[in-house]
Amino acid sequence: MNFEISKEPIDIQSVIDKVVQREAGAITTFIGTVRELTHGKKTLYLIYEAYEAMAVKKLEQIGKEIKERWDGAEVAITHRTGKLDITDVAVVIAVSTPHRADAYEANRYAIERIKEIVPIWKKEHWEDGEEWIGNQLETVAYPEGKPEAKDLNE
Amino acid sequence: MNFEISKEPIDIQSVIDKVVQREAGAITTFIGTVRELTHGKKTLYLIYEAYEAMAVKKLEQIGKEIKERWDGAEVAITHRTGKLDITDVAVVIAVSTPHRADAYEANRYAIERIKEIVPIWKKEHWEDGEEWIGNQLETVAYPEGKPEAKDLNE
Amino acid sequence: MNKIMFFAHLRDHVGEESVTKDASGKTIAELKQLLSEEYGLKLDTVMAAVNEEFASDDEVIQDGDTVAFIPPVSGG
Amino acid sequence: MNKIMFFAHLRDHVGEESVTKDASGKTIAELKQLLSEEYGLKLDTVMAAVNEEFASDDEVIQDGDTVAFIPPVSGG
Repeated sequence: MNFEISKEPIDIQSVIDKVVQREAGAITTFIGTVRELTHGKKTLYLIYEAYEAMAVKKLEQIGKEIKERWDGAEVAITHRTGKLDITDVAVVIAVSTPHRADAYEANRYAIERIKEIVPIWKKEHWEDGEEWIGNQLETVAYPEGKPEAKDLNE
Repeated sequence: MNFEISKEPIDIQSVIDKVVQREAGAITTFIGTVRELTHGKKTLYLIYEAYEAMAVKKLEQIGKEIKERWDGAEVAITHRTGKLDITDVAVVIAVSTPHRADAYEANRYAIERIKEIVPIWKKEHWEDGEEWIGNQLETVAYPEGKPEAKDLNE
Repeated sequence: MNKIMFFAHLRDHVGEESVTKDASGKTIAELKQLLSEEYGLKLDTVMAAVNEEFASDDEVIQDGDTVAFIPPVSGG
Repeated sequence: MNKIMFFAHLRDHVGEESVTKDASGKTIAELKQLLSEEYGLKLDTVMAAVNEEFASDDEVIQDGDTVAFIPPVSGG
């Protein structure tokens, strides 16, 4: 169970433990936390909602893509759902590889792919309202809000 | 005490806890572990030795460099010394930043700088011998075994 | 019959997590058109999934398929 | 007097973590030369630190300074 959606707080160490291997010299983790300010606006809390069965499948797909691209990589990802307060952990990605450059690159790939293809949504709650947030890709133009053709049916 | 040399096993979560901040949306960690095979040769265990007082100062310097280069970054680094077995954790680097790209880049910077300027050495023990290892930079030619002039007296 | 699932703002709008409809033989595009009219939903920038895999607008829905509408995701 | 510290293979070679010597007024280069002769050490690719900061070969050692020889590092 390296790929999970969890209603409970994520134990970071237990995600890391899943990728420990004798062949690995490097483990990277990405921990997504709830930030108080976005574009100067103060977030009170977030709600994450997932299409759980499909989200797990898509996380597994990302793991498979990484193992194909980075030799000897192991991957584990847990994403939280429900109500999260500021500084709470929304997602933990752990990647181990024999050499460190790969561990950084493969981990970065995982978070970008999560933001493209994994059916999870967040609703931001501010003092003056609330809103479901569209895609959060910071680097990729994604105006149609849909994955690239290559992502379909993979 | 965000920068430490430790004779005891490193508690990863406690290093992460040092960089949690309300302004951060991303925390990256790098966990250096003892790999069994290097260039096909089987390592039994490692001994890490540090010039502890200077190593802490140099880790602090790396933290300072990161905070100057990446806005809003918080950094914590713990490096282990003594005898380490395969899969044991040698170093944990945690970096938090408001945005994720910075968290990856700043973390990568930290490990590369550790391998340049922090006075810590490892001795590899194999079945047929042992040896103190020189620099481990995988990407930078470093034939003189000394830091660049810019690193001096910083 | 088909289970049609909604998420995020679509779920808020429809007021249901899912509805049951006979959509077999229809394409995703046709089902989107039908739901747009029935619920006043704007589905043109929304992806669809059939049985937990992304599906294109011209995919034909079979009896028993689960169809989900996937607004732009915002996990991570 | 000055504390002179050795690490890694230098420590193994010298057989001491540190020695005490009067090196005041000498440059790092001169001290390296002296130690090379005394212990048969090869110090030309080894960095030095004075009071826990990297020091260049032409730095002059003051009385009371702690000098350390820093072979190529391999932490991380």
